Amino acid sequence: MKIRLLYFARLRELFGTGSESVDVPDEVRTLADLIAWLSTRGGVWTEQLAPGRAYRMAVNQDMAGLEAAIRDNDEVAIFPPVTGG
Amino acid sequence: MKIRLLYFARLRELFGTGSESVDVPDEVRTLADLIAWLSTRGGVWTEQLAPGRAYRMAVNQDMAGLEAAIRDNDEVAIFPPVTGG
Amino acid sequence: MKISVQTEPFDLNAEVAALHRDNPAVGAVASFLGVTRDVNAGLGVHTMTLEHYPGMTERALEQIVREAETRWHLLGVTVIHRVGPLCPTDPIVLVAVASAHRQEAFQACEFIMDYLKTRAPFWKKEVTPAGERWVDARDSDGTAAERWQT
Amino acid sequence: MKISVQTEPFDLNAEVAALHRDNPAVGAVASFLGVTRDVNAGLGVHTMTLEHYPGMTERALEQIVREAETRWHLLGVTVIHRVGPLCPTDPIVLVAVASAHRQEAFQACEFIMDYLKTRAPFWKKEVTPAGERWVDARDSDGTAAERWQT
Repeated sequence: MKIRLLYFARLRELFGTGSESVDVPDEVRTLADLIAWLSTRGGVWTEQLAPGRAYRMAVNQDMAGLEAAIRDNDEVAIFPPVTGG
Repeated sequence: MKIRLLYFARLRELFGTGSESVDVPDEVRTLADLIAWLSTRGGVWTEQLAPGRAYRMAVNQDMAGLEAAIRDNDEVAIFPPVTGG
Repeated sequence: MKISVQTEPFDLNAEVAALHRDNPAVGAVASFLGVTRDVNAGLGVHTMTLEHYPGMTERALEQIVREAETRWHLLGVTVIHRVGPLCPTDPIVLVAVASAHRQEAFQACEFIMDYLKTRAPFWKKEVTPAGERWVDARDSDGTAAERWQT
Repeated sequence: MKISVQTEPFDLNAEVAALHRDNPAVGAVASFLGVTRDVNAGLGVHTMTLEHYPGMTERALEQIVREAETRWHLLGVTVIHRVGPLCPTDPIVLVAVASAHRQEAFQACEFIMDYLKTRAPFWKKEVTPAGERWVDARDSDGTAAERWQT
């Protein structure tokens, strides 16, 4: 399954990229699975996505929780809590 | 005791004047006394200042209740509930 | 604090800019613009005339703003109320409040409007196809002002 | 509804006038202007950069306004949020809400700001004498948004 990943703000800077297209293993079916999979990359990935870290996610431009399902071609974004206004 | 009386809006129109200087009798010491005294004029005065009628008063440009004292040279205003904004 | 009772229109841009342009501590400006409606209790309003009590009106507005300043930390307040003849869609009143954060600005702005509606001596007269009539005070304005008395 | 995410400044007069000029049913326009402060948690801010998520940001703002429209009877809403580099005293965000009466306009304006602060994907980065830093989300913004969940 291919998905497009987007990172913003502090996470974009720490991960060193704003977007990537990834081919995730079959067992990655939810955002929780995706986070677990990304965490295996080590370094800033493991550190920034560790339990207790404050980040938010969106699937296809709608805010979503860890339980949300992801499907082929989805756009998944990971970013810090928002600070606009 | 001399006081200056001001009327606004509907009351100004009904009383046919916006202001007058009056010499009130010695027994007029509060706004309640003044209202009772003005009511003896009959006609619109009695009618508009009757108990239960909605009007407001100010003494020297501060909102005041019926119990408020009035003194020589005071400016006393009687007007309908306000409708600005 | 700027308080003005005037017949002339006002410039929203200029008034709001004056509240934050020279004060980099300002993070929020909440403002309220009251506009003449053409429908009030079902009658088409052609024009409106605003009467006030010169002297007391300015004094009452100043007292309302001072009261707001004791309740919230404000960095600037402007109240402009027009009097005289007005047409539908004409702005009547502007209340603009500057503060560091939005909650204070919003609350103070709403507080000032609620008190202005019940304590500042202004009276509206509508000129409708059915003739002239003085606008009656709305009970809901009394209720709105009472909620701050806690 | 007008939603705009833009780098350019906006004209408060034009935006507010557009909400009431052609609609004589409008009696109230509540607006909020967010302004770049030079002091945030004690550090002098020289400039600020706003990042957003193109596409989702506009979508989130639209959803917030639609939610407000289900809660109150509104006659027009404008939300403009700037992105890119900003200096102290520069306006960042405008939320303007038109309605027949002031309570609806005030509440909807405050509701939209509270939700915008927690749900619209914008991120602020401050450039201070001590270097750059991403602004942390304030707990009070989460609390402000939660009060509408009743």
